[in-house]
Amino acid sequence: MKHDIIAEPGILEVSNLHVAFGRPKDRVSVVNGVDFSLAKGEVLGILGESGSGKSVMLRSLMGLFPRRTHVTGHVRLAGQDLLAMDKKTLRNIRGRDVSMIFQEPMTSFDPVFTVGRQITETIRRHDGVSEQDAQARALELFELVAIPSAKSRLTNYPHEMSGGMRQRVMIALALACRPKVLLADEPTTALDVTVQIQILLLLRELQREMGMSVVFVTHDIGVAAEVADRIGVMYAGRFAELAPTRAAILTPRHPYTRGLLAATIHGQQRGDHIETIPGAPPNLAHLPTGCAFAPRCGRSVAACTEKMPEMTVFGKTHMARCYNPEPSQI
Amino acid sequence: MKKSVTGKIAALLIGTMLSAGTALADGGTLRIAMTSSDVPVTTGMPNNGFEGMRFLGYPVFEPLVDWDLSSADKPADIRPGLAESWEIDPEDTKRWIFHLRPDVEFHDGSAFDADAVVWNLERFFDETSPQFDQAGSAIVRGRNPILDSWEKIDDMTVAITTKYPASYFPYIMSYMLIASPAAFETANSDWNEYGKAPSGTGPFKVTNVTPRVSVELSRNDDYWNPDRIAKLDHIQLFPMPEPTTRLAALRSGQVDWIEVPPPDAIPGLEGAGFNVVTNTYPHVWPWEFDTTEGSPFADVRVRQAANYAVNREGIVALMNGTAAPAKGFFDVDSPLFGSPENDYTYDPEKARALLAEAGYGPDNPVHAKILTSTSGSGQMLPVQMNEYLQQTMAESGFDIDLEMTEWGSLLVALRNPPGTAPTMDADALNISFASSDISYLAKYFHSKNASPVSQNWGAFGTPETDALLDQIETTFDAEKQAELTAELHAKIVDQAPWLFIVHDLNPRAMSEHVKGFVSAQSWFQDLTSVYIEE
Amino acid sequence: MTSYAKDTGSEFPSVSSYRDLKVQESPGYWAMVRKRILRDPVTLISAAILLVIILSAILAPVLAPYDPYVGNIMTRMKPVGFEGHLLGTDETGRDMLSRLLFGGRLSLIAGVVPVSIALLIGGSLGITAGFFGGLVNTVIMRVTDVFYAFPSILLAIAICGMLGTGLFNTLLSLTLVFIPPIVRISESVTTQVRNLDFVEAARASGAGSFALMRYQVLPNVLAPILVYTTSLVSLSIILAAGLSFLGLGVSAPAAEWGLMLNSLRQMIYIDPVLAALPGVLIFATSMCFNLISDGLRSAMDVRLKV
Amino acid sequence: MLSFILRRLLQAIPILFGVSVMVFLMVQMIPGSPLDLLLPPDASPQLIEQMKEAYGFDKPAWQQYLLWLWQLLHGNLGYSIFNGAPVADELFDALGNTFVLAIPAAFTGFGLGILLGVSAALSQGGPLDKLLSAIAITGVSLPHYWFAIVMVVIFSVNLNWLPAQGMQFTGVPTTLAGFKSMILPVITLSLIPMGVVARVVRAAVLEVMSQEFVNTLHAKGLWDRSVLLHVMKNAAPATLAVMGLQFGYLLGGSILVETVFNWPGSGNLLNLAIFRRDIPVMQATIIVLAAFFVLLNLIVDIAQALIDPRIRR
Amino acid sequence: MIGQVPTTGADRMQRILADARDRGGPGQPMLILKDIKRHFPIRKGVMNRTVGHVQAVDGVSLTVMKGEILGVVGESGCGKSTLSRLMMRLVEPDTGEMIFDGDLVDDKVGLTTRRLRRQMQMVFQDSFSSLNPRMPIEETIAFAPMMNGSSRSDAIAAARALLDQVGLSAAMFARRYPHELSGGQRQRVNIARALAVNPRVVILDEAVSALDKSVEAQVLQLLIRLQEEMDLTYVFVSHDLNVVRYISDRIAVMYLGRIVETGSVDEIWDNPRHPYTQALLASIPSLDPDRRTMAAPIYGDPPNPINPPSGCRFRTRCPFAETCCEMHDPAAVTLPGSSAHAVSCHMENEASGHSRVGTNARIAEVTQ
Repeated sequence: MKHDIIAEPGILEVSNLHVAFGRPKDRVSVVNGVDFSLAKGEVLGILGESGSGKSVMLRSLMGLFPRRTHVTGHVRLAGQDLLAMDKKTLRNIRGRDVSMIFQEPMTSFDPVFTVGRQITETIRRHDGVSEQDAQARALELFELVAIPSAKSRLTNYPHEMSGGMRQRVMIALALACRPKVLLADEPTTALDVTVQIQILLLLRELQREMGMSVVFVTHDIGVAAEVADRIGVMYAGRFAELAPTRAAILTPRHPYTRGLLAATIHGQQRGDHIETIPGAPPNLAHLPTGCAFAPRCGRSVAACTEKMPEMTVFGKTHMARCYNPEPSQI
Repeated sequence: MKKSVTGKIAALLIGTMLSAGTALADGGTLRIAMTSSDVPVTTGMPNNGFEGMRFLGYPVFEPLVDWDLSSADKPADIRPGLAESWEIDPEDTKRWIFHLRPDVEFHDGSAFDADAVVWNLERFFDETSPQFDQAGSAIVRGRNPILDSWEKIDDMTVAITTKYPASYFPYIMSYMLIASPAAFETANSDWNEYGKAPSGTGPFKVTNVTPRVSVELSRNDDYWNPDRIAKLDHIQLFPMPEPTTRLAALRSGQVDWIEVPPPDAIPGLEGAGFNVVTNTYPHVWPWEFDTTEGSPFADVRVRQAANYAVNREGIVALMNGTAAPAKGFFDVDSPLFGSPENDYTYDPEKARALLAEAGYGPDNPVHAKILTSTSGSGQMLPVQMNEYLQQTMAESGFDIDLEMTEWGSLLVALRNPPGTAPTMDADALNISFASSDISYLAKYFHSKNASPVSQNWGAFGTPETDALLDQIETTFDAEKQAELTAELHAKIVDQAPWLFIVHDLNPRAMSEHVKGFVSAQSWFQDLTSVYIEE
Repeated sequence: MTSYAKDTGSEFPSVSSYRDLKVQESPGYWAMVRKRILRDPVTLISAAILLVIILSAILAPVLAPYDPYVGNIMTRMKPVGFEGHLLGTDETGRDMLSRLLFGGRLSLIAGVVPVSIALLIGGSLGITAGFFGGLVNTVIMRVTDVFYAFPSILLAIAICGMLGTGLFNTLLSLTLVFIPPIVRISESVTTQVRNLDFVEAARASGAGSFALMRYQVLPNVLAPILVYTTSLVSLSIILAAGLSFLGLGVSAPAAEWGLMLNSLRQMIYIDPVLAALPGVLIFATSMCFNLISDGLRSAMDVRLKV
Repeated sequence: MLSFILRRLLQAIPILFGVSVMVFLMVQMIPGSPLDLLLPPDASPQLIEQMKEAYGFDKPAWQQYLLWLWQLLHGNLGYSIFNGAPVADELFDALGNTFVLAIPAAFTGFGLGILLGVSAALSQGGPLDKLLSAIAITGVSLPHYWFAIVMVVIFSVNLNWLPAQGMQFTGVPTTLAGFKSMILPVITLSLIPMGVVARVVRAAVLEVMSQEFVNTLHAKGLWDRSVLLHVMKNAAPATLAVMGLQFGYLLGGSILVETVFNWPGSGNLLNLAIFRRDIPVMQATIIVLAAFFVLLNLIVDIAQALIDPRIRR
Repeated sequence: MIGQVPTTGADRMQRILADARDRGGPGQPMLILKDIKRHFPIRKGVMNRTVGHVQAVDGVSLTVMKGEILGVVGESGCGKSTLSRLMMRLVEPDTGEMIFDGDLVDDKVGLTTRRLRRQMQMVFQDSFSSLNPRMPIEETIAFAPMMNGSSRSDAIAAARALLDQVGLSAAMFARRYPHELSGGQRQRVNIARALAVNPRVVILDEAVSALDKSVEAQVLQLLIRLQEEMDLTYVFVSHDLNVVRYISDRIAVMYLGRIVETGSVDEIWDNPRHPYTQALLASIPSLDPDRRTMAAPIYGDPPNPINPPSGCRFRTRCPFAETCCEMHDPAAVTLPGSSAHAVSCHMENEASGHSRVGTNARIAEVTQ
């Protein structure tokens, strides 16, 4: 699908991405046609509930799939299709041009190697420098992400660090080879609120300094609002809405986005009315025909249950997949 | 140059390979696989029963009274050993005088004399002596319970006194071997040390002992009897308790000689060019009946019936001809067999008739439990043989229950009277015995030797047989003694205190390279005549 | 997913009206396990073979053409296919087929009985230790450690060698051998389960220790313990046969595969096929138990999280 | 780390104590007197009493135990009833012979097992996985003593390539004949460890590969071999644990294989001792093997802690 | 009780007091915790000696009024989960006492644990692990009543009724197993399970934290409805300030095993006095792309509870920390004018010697 919202091709172009798991007979489609383009220096926040396919989508941008995964579509990084490239080239790109931050900093590190070693091995893998140089770089990175007494921290094992520190190390690791694109998979979800804000600010700052493009997956609208330039709302493996952050939060057009915003408890007080979305997210193994949100949607029309609506463009940069969008409101 | 080195190495390797497959040809080394589970003790009083005596007793050490093993045609008898002659003190029928052989040296070069004999007697019979040997003593005393005291008469004469007169005392003395006192001192008065470099007077010397693996014997070139200087350079002895292992070792050329090949393998061995040697020897494989009250075998008719119920030919077939039917304690051809009334042929009808007389019938079979071991010295193939007996005796009205235990437990059972716990309620024990001389008759059949005193386990005894035995013990005239023995034996056959089944034919298999072996009718064998011919 | 609508309503029928409510049944865990096993050909085939072996052992008196303890010395050691003896005869002329059929009984008993008793004892001890923790745990586990300090075969041989031969002693020694590993595995899974919130929640409901163990812990630890235990059956069969092989297990003339293997060993040069038969059966049976254990393991390892 | 090692050592002491009590109790269960076999069948009661006294069997059990333990702690394993030899000499000879088999068998079994397990895990679900898993399960299901006999028939008797039995050397093999005599026993012994290790390694590698950090490793662009290194190091503690147990079984369980091959090892010695009711040898063999097993587990614990820092506590 | 229509405050109190189990009357708080402490030992070293303690809960005093919802908020590791378990007596306190509606909770002289648990129940965070995976959910719900003497048929019928009441159709769901339910549905089952013994107090330990946003709101509304209908008292433990604000009447802020500030929702929100409370509030993402957070209010992670800082535990991260904070534990000070607002900070205590006493220092001033 072509869209003319971003004129020049972005650093990362994703088109018609489908991901399904399992053997052909009991295949579960998790990502059902995702298209987007990420501009240089842009932060795209991807918002979705559990099971919306946001994490799988993010990982497929790096070609990280479990066994028996069926993938179609294109993921182009600076024009090269990651999904079509041979293993060796892909590995050269991973960790160097594209890198990733995971949700659980505890389980994302190999527990039996020191964090320093886990960073230097990446540096050496991609830059082929000596262990000594790699260590010096690791130390710089530690200082960059503001880890106190960085030098001694390099020899720590992951379990010897606090959650916030581990996530800082994770960021240092991701930035080790100055990637063009950073993929962040709920990097602050496991953190306390006082630590979360530190990490968000750190990411924001480093992103600006390094001019990186970031895809930031989260289920927390507040977090997305803090970091993203643009927000894509995913539902059942597709983008329901894709819009600049301000528009997405203030004038959502898709009923799901609006419902999500309304149901998010943020600043409401006892007695305030909260509008909730009825029901639960759909079972990916048995998706309804038509719009996957239709069964829970208060605005659904007859067409909704028949055919999946196409992305509709509202204004210049605002897109939603809906036959009966919310009225634009200020 | 380089090439020749490689060549040498290759030759060396090939040489080693060959040596693994065949014997070291020069001079001749005989490699024997024994049935024992361990290397018998090498201190001059080997354990592991008569197999130990066979290979680590007589070839290395000698008794005062030795066995003549030179003939395959007649039962082996005693001959002068380290004693040139012996006689009874005319004044005391309990006192025996031994005249020692002069000019005999131990392997260590020390001289053999009366002091050495006394020293060895003290080794076994005097707990206070420094050379007292607990383990050896148990074995010697078990075989020689009647020795009472000794005295050195002069350097070449020793007198030994028994507890009661026993005409067969010289036979008993054949089981006590003489070891070098000097070597004991060299070994720091420690029998374990002694075992590593023992010293006897025999035609072979022990040159290497690897516990549980092997013993190497080498020819004693200075042996006192030039006629019996060994032809072999070396003998290597390997313990191999598993028959299959022995068979595999022989067939794959690891050894030249195995004891007791599995009978079923004999045709195959012969087909493959191995020699299987068998000969009769004084061995009997019986059931010892419990003749006490409460046992079905208390009734002589039942005992006789059992003897008629056994298909001895069948067992011989089962053993592939490595056994001979036994109709008594001695072989039928022995002059000591006598002329009993009963000739125990396979006669189920007669057996049934006898049982009917005793009050048993087809609906009322004789229930009896037999205790035996799964293996053991001289036990032949106890499991299969007993299972076969169980099968065939059923025809005649015996309902036999087999209890299998291991060798050790069976020996324990033998030592305990019927009805006690170790005997596991058995009505008969199946355990094989030596029948090489008349000393055994008293042990097995005199009521004074009923268990737990000695090996008359079933407490058999009749006034007649007891009286005959007493008479034999005090009869020193050989002819008279033989006459009485034959009379006694006939009575014993008729009384059937045992189920006489078979005599072992002592099969041993050897490769075609083994020459010069004369299979004596004995538990023991002379290895001096043997040689290896490639 | 229509449950949401109820959230706003507040009128509910009275409790008593729920007594006869028609409720949709749901397949439980074991039903799922069954379903998964039925889709696993390897496990099904192993189970079928094992069933044949078990049935033929049970029905041995009916199936066996001859008395396994009576033979004819004239027709001894006949090869497989010998007239009248489908699988030949053994060294005293007994019918091999009959002996193998009967032999399955003792071998299966030797495989199943010690493991079952050990499961009962070891499972109870392990679950108790895991559930109560503290001193109870310390005492049970330290004693188990001592038993665990012996390699299993060594322990079995030592016990059997000391107690003497016979089926009972074999079963006893193998039982003792299998108790410690079962205690360990039970203790560890119980400790895991005990610390789960649902046990806490049930404890908070005022349930006593016994009820907690019976209703909350046991159903959740049974599957892993069972899986582990089935894998021990194979080991038990091999060990029992090994003991007989050494002459420390059941004794002749019993028809038992290990013992038959031992007594037929001498025939391996004469008729290797015949001599190999009991070994093949030991192997097949133990293989079946192992495969079934593996099948159970994967069938029971349901990642229940959605 | 040092404190960890010390603590583990201290923990081993009560276990060893328990082991000694158990061994003693087991030996006490033996029916009949241990001297029965040694004494001649017609031994007099006096002789029996005298022997009992000489061997200390006339004392109450607890005194016998304490005496034995005291001797044990002084490194005195006692003297064989059967041949009066110091048990230690014979036992350490025998252990040496067992080690000569167990160590190569461990290398073979563990090496093959790891290779099989890793290869199977890497091709999980595929035909190679099925094949390798089948080999592994065969390894654990085969009665290895039977397998040994089959091997002897083939390689010794029919082909005459390898010796059927016996240890063709003392100490360590230096000749070709020596090596050849080891081949069949080593292969037989390595069968079970191969199977068990393969299965454990496969499971452990799969478990590790399912962990999130493996994604990180891939995301870093590491080569497969580097990822495998990480996976292996993580799977190592579980593998080590089972290898420790299996090595113990190789020592203790060699009895069957040693019987088939007539190998003068510790299993053979124990079998003999049982056969002869030679209590000092039995006790010593069992307790030394058990102590070795405890030590082995200790080493495994320490090795695990060295590999995985989380265990050091 | 089932089927009653929610009513207003005064009526509610009337009904709470009408409960036959009420003993203390209107003035008696439902639950009083007095200086409760619970330390978990850490064993280490050669002799496995205790070398330290995790000071999970270190001297907490708290009052829960009848019919109110008390929110307990804090970061992970602050001891709030241990506090919940202490209240349920799933964990025994080392020291301190707990008074339930006027009765001392003590197995020997007062209210027994068993009787306490009939009046107080708990909902755990992990909806999955708090349900027995091998039991149909109706049996899980009926378990507690059955253990307390109900017949099986009564308990099952009541369980089904409860299922309907928490919004799960009994006819559809009663026989289902936990794995067949979604997270929100499971949490409803957990709530039904807690309500099955007809408790007066329910402790909700992070009860909605693991749920998706759209489901979280549903469950929160359900909780509020049930609280009103069944006249319950809640202790709502959570790390999510937004949620705590939404549901609670009063809030207690915990930091490293201690309560640092308590007060009504409005007091806490509008006038947070403890620097930690301020930091917490300032850390909430704004949800307004135009007013993004520009600086983190405090730096670093909470310290390890094994060796907490001396004196005021927050001092290591507090921009206002001075020597007195290191030397002394701050006592709880009730703010003048608002009887319910108490703060444990030296800056509120005239006698502390802190240089900023009475300045009403705001953390935002330092960080901006």
